[in-house]
Amino acid sequence: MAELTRTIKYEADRVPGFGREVMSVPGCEALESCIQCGTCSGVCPLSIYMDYSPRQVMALTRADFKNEVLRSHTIWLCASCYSCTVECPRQIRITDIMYELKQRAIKEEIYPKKFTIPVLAKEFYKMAHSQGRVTENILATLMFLKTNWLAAMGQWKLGLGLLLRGRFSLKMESIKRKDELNRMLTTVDNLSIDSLTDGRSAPKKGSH
Amino acid sequence: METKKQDVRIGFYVCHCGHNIASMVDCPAVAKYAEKLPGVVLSRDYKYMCSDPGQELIAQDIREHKLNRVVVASCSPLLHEHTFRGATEKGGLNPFYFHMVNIREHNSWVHTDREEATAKAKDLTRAAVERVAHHRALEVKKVPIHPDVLVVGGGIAGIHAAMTLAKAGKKVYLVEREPSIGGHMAKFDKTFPTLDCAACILTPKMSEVGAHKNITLWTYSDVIKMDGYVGNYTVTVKRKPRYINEDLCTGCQECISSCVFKEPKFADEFNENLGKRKPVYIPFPQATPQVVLIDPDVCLNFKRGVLTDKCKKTCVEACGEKKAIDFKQTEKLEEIKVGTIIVATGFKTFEAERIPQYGYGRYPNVYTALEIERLVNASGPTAGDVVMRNGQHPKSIGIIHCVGSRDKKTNRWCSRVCCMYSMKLAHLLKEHTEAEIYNFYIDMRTPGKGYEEFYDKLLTEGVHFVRGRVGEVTDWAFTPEEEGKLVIRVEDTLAGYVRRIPVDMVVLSTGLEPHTDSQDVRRLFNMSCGSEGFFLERHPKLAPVNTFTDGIYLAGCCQGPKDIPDTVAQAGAAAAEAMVLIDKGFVEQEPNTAFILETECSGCKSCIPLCPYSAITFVEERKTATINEALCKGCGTCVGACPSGSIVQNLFEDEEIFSEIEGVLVQ
Amino acid sequence: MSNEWTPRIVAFFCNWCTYTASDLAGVSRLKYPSNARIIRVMCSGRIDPQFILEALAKGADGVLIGGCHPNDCHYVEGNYKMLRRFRLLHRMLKDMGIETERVRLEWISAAEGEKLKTVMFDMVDKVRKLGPLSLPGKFKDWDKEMDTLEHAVEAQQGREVAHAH
Amino acid sequence: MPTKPKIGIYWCASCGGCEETVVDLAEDILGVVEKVDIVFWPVAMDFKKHDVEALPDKSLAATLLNGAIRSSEQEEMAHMLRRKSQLLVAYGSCAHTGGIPGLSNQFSREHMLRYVYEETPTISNDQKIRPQLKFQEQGREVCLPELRHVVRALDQVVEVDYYIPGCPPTPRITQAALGAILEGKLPPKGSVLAPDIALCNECPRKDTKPTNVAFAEFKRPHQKLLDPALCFLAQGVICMGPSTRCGCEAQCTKGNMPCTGCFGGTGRVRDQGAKMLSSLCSNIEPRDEEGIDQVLAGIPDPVGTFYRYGLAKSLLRRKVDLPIS
Amino acid sequence: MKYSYFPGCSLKGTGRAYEESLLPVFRAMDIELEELEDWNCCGATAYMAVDEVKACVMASRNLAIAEKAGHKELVAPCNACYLVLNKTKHYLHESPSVKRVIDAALKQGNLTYTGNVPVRHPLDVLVNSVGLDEVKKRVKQPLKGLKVAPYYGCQIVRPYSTFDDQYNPTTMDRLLEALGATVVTYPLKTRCCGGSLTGTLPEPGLLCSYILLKEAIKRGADVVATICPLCQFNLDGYHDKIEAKWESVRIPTVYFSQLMGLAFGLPAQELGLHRGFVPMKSLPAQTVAA
Repeated sequence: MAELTRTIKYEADRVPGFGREVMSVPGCEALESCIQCGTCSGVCPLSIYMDYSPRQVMALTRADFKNEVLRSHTIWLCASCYSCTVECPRQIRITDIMYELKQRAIKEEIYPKKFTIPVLAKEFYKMAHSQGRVTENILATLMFLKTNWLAAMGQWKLGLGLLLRGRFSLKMESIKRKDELNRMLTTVDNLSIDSLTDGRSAPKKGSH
Repeated sequence: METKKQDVRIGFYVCHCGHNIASMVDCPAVAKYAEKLPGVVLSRDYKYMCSDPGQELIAQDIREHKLNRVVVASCSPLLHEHTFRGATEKGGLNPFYFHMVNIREHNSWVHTDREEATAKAKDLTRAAVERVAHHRALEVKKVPIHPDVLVVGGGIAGIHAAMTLAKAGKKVYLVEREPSIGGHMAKFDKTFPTLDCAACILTPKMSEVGAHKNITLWTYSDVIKMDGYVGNYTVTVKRKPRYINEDLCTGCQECISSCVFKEPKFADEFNENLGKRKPVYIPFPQATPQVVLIDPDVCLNFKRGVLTDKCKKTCVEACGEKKAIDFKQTEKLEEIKVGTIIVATGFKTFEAERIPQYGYGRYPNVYTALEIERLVNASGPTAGDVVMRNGQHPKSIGIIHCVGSRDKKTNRWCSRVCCMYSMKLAHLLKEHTEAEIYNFYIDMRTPGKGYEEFYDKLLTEGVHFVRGRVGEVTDWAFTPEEEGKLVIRVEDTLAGYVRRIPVDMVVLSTGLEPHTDSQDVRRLFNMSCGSEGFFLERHPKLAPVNTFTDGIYLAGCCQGPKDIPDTVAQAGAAAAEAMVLIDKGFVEQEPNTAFILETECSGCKSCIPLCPYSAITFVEERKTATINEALCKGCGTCVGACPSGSIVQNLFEDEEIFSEIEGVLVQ
Repeated sequence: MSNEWTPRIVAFFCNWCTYTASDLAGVSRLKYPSNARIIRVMCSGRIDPQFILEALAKGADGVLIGGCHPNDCHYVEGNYKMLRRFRLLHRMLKDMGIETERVRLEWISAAEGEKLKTVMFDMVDKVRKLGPLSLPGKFKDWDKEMDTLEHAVEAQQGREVAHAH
Repeated sequence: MPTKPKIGIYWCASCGGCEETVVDLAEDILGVVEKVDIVFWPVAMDFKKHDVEALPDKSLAATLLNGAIRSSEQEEMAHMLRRKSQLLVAYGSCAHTGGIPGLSNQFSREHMLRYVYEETPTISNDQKIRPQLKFQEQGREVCLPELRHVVRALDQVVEVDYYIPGCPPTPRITQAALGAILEGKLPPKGSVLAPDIALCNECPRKDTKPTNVAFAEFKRPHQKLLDPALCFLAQGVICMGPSTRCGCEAQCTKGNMPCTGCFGGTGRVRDQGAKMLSSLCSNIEPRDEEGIDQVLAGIPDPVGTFYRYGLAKSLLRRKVDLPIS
Repeated sequence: MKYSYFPGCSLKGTGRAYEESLLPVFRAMDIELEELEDWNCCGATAYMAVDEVKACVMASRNLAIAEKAGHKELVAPCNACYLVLNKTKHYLHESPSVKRVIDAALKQGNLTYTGNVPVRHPLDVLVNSVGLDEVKKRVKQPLKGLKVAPYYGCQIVRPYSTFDDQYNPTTMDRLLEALGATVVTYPLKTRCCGGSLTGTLPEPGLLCSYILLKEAIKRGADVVATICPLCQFNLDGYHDKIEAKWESVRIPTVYFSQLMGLAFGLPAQELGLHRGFVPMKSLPAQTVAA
């Protein structure tokens, strides 16, 4: 039997300013006007498995419950199908907020253990960086080895199937001018986007 | 009397308006600053200038300090100019020796830096002081009010306004676009929260209107033109042909029963197309006037609206001696003169198709609320039997609130009545079907006498309430019990679970929005619209039924969504406002008209084509232009365009404006 | 209030639409810069190009004109008259070396408090970027070239006076 | 026998047309001459500057000064004549409102010097020699007056008592003015000695102007065969008459030429050009911007059209972004 | 007509069949697709989760190269690429600051992106630019009697719905009808297929695919038509796992371009049809024969 856990929240559980911070990211401002109607959860095909519904994630974010949000499965279950974003009656760009939360979770290294998505994301990121292109099955293999090789075993059948059907590339795809791409990406690290954000002409992520 | 600029004696007053102004503008500093301005002999700051003592202060100072000009810096002139002109007059001065400075709406309320706001107040004060020195004594013009009233729209708002006026002995023209008055209310079954039957309370009023000697009722008619000004409007009404002579038709409906179409087979608008009617028809049993009409689009005697005379015309036989049927009838234009106008053109309901994920139009068993009103109505297409398009009776029903309300992608406003009518329908459907009923709401809004109690009642009637905006309505089943049903996917935000709820019937509580042609109506009557497209009242609190055009008033949902009690109250208010003018008999008009300096005018005629009211004419004998003061509305366009500066607009003379410009700029 | 230069803008608003819109902005407590000084006229049709030039000549850095939207003029078509004058005036100002952004015509209805706010922000922004126009100052500078002579003349006068004695 | 009042007539930046008018008084000039004593009139008589300087201040009853002020010498003369005269009269458009020379307020001094001394097609000046303020010649130093950056009307330099408008003023208003001066029957100081009504008042075409003019296009006089009797505006040709003082006996319109506005605006307007622009534009037919602009394309040079004589005295005075050094 | 062509990583790997069918079909339509020189990963979904701005930089490199290539439009067959490229264009337009970062980055590669290379999906190009009449002209073997469930996936219409309705798109429906096929009413047209989850959190991901396939079969479809390599992979690649978890929903999932190829009479194997896990046995005889 599961041991009981405290569910009440004290002020100390909050990380004051977290909500503001997220809502100040261009494109996420609209969260301020959320009326908790639940449309996002209502249309979300993945809400089936979520610990917190998207609506709750919005509420928790606004209320500064940083740890709860960044640890939630929800942000990783988001397959970014954008249903919530287009249906939200307050035109909150929920998908973009989910991205923002994912990025923070990865930065702060606080995501649910045994969750392979962040790993995939990182591997994807690395490979795209170094090769300029992504070779899916190599990526997948890498990921499974990094997480649990058992799962990788579970995948052998699929891999084989792909191989038989010529869909399994053994050679690593890559671009010619890797250095060029690399220079480009490293410039970004040197320029902080925020330092460039200027007052009212700030980036409006998909505000349309 | 004319005062030369050197001997003007100006009294200046700056109002704190409690903290409204004082909190952002340093009023004493402004008063101190004004003291030194040319012509100012007295300068005060005061807590509430518009209060009686405030006004008295002005009057007193005029007498004691021999003031001959007054400037008040406070709120918007649109709000209190009248008040202070009164005070000026009370002090024995011509009221137009007064000028007002707007340092609240245009300053303290919109700025955040006290120093800047104060500096701005000083500039505006200086400008007003310079300007007022040029003011002249003017006479207020009195315009007589034509005692007749036009009421546009025959819904409950129009009906009530018209009746109120008629009872008070005023002559009223009531113009309705549809063949019968009654509007949306006539379609309702019961009314919340009392659940008394809409027809039972509306029908008597309708027939009263039809019968009243003071009311000229023109249904199936549109207002197409309005000219003139407050007290003297000339209105043109187009009366569409109903191919029936209204005076001869007795409403016996013999023609209908004897129509060559034995069975009704054409979509019946009144029943939201759920029922059928014949080409010759009466919209609904209690229709007022009790006069049938013929639909030329489907009547065999016409082809695509054009008379062919191909039909046996059994209706004409049936009508017999009455000879009420007139296939040659054409549209008629009526011109009427009225002094005031009440606009009560109502609303339209949101088209549910605009939210495709709710499936209206794709799934037959998805209905709009208005359709349900007809479906549960004893005199409706099914005589009150709630049977779905698939012929079955629903065992479970989902009512979705806020369809086309509180949604930035469609209409951002709350339609105010949906929560209540949804619960009303829930109650009625329960009564009629014994089905399981779910209400899906974002927030339950029941602000009104007896409304919350009604909510209580529903909760105890076993109706389910799920707090959550429905994501989608689909017809694909995932579990066995969903097979063949409509599935509502929604987060039950209170239980904290996303749910899939299978139902037989879905009801969409569509919101209220302005008529598609509201913009034309607005132009027709020279009104303004809010961003949503509802007609704009002159002041949200203090002038809720007035418009920016004098003598034109608003009643009912054309001004914004509201329930029946509020509509009726507003209609009464509009009627009262109209009567104020009628019984007073005249309006005082701002003397801001323009006049020609006839000895200076060279007769170049440039101004003549500019006047939209043809107030300017050319006097052959004198070879100069002249302005008919009665027709001039004081826009000043001719003044701005006179190439030799020979036209003057009272209250807005060139010198007055120049000195204002200089005033705001030259420190 | 900081002492650094900030634009001075004279605004001519029609009574029925734009003036009312700014009242609405007030009632709705919208916040916008305090640079504009609003002068009320009954209709944008009343706005005489002389007013605009006078405002600039007397030290305005920008002039904002507000009227009802096309088709919505309370006086049927005063706003068109203004629009027509504005089109040519704009060209003329350009020929006279005045940036056209300094004189701006906006249709703002009685309901558009929000629009008024945005326009105010934008106008102040644009004019601030352009910098001061300050014609009164320019007029003074232009006339400086006459000082030299005037001094000379005064001197001479002085001499002559001396003579007389 | 009492001495006759002394009169001076002087010209600054002008074409000489104004002197012509005085001459055009023809035999009437004798009438004038026997009433007054012209002591200074460089065009006609051999008086020198020092002759006038020698006279005590205010010893001239009146001086008619024509021409705009655009050089240091003209400034100096203006000051001097102001001192010597009881009445200083700005005579003709240039003195009154800057006149044609005022149009050069659209250009910088450098621009004009370059054009006149270097770029004019008819000039050959390879060394690009420009007039010098001082230069030596046979051991003598010769000075030239300095050209100002800004062209000014007379009253922008010295105080003026009266104005006689026109390019040039007609003999009739000149005579009337002189008469008034001699008889001391003068209106308040600062007046323009011409009727304060617009030209249409005395234009023979007045009656042919319809009351419903709506301009669909503007044509310039050379683009169109002008109807000798019909109001020019009715023909779509810009005529400044409606915004211009009368008193010229409508000589231009009688000569089948539209008024170009030399008499200046009426006493009730601050900016003749702006007023004319306002009235013309208000009466344009189209309501949409493109349509409007299309019609206005017929006025390629608004400044030159509306401020032909009045730019120096207009509200803006001069192209505002021009240098002054 | 000539378009720049951005295959995206999948079309070189698991989605090979898509490219194999798309190119001949476009050839048949007389449209030239010129593959983008040295194109790189678009920066899609998984990448975005790590660094959105960098994702935009990767996308804009492709846009810049396309602009250099000088063809007026860029065709991207993968929904994810299509979305990211458009999203980037959107940011570039909406946000000066993002633009500045991207411009700075592009400069490092001596690249510039001045403005507008429209990014379009082949489906959009074929139906809205070329037109169905042109398609009909080329149909040799109409897909008579073939019942198809049109599956669009999510990222093609959302969030920047450019060429079709966000909830109920019909472009592919009309195309399939033009090919002579019967389109079944399929309410899940734009419901998510599970995207990258299938690989990372199998159950939720697979459930998404399972629902889609189950419903397609219920609606009587012989085949599901997709327009995105990831969707195709999810719907086609996991039948064993789905069967293990729930039930067998074996129905072939093919690319719309493959169906076009068949209708145009191109040989099945040259359209990569052999690469599918579930073969199109349910196809009417004459068409496979081709």
